[in-house]
Amino acid sequence: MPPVLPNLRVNVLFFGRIRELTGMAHETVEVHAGATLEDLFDKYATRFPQLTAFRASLVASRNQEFTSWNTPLSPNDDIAFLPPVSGG
Amino acid sequence: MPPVLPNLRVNVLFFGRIRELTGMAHETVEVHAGATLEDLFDKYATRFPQLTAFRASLVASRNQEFTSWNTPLSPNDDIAFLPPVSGG
Amino acid sequence: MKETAEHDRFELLKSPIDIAEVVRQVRADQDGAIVTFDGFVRNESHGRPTLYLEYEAYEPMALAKMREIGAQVHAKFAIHRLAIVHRLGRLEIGETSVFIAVSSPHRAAAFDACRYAIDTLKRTVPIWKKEYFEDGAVWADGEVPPAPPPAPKTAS
Amino acid sequence: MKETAEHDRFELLKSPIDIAEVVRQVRADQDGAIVTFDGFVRNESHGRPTLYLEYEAYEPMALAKMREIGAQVHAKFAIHRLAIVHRLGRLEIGETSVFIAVSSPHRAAAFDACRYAIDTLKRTVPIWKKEYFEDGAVWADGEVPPAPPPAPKTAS
Repeated sequence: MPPVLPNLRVNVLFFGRIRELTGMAHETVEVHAGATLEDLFDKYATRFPQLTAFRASLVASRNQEFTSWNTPLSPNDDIAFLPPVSGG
Repeated sequence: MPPVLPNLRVNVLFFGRIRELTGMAHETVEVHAGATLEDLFDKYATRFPQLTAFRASLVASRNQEFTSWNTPLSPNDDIAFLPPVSGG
Repeated sequence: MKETAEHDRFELLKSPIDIAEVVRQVRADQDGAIVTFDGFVRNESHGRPTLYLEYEAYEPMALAKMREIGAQVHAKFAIHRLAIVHRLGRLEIGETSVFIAVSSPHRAAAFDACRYAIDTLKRTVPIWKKEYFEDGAVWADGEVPPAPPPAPKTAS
Repeated sequence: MKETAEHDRFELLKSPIDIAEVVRQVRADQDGAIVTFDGFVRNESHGRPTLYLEYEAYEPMALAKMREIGAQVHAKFAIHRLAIVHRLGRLEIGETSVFIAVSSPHRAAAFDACRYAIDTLKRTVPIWKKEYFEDGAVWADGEVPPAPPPAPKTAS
């Protein structure tokens, strides 16, 4: 049995077609300590199976910086799964 | 003795430092038939010896088009000896 | 340059962009050149008539990325001041969605910097455009921002 | 394109250039991008404080050369409309001497065309600038326009 680690809370933000798909602009969720952005995404992909098709085109951000998917989450992180950008 | 050819009149325009040097914005002059722009310039260089120093930096125009110095003059041509341009 | 940072401008606006005012802000007597880029809403997209657009942004991150572009532009090009303003919300045909102005003593740097700023904005700033047509709406095809490589496993 | 030639603008002006009005003239709903170049009077030249400038032109030839630049720009770049306006006479510090605006469906062509237009204007349009300082005035160093080679001897 793995050691029981304290859970932590992160803020998740959704934009563009991902916001429309989940029906949420943001929410605060609990994840187990040591979880990565990829783990967090997988939780959402379970709740919203259509998300899986977008995974390859998404970029992850942590605290307003692009980051890699294997980054571990820290308490109160702002996390977003960003679709291709189309400003300008 | 060369054959006597009819003279012709051309309009000569002066700009920038060349206008200041000659003290004229334009004048109409008579040249002998067959004369080139170079011949016309040489007449001015005789009248205004300081012009000679500028010759290498000047570009000639005939009827609002850049032209070569050995172009023969035609009646009523608009001729100018243009200093380096500095618009913009 | 302290003066530079003070006069640069990075802004997300929900109301129309006052282009003349943005230009005035980058204009200074020691310069000689201003290059501007004005991106505005076309009346068609891939041959279909557009009705209007909606832009949304991850606002704090978009502003941070716009400021990053500013820092890169000052590091790369000999410019004086830079302004990048992006509009959000609903935009009608012909309305400006993005306006960039760059002042510089010499024109080459201003052209290079303005172009770098809009090219980089389109690839890296988290803003999204939805196009509304007679028969529906679509999120515009976008560009995938360059993502950092996977973080090395931390030795723990 | 007939429409293009009608809306292009080439002008020499003895009064201040109304920049907003020039931009409005090139702006059209089928475009998406406008790039502008604003050249204005710097407060110094080679380190000496400038008081003011005077511009003069060989007016009919300058206009002809500006129109030639317009034709070249349309031939080389996929742009929509182009405006080139140059001021003449006495200009104070900060006043615009030349303003160029280019509209295009896509930004790369607008940037390339605007830059080509100002670079070519500075090399080929017969306009001259005199700089006034505290202690005198000088004609600005200029560029020698590319001249045609000597005409071949006519067989007569």
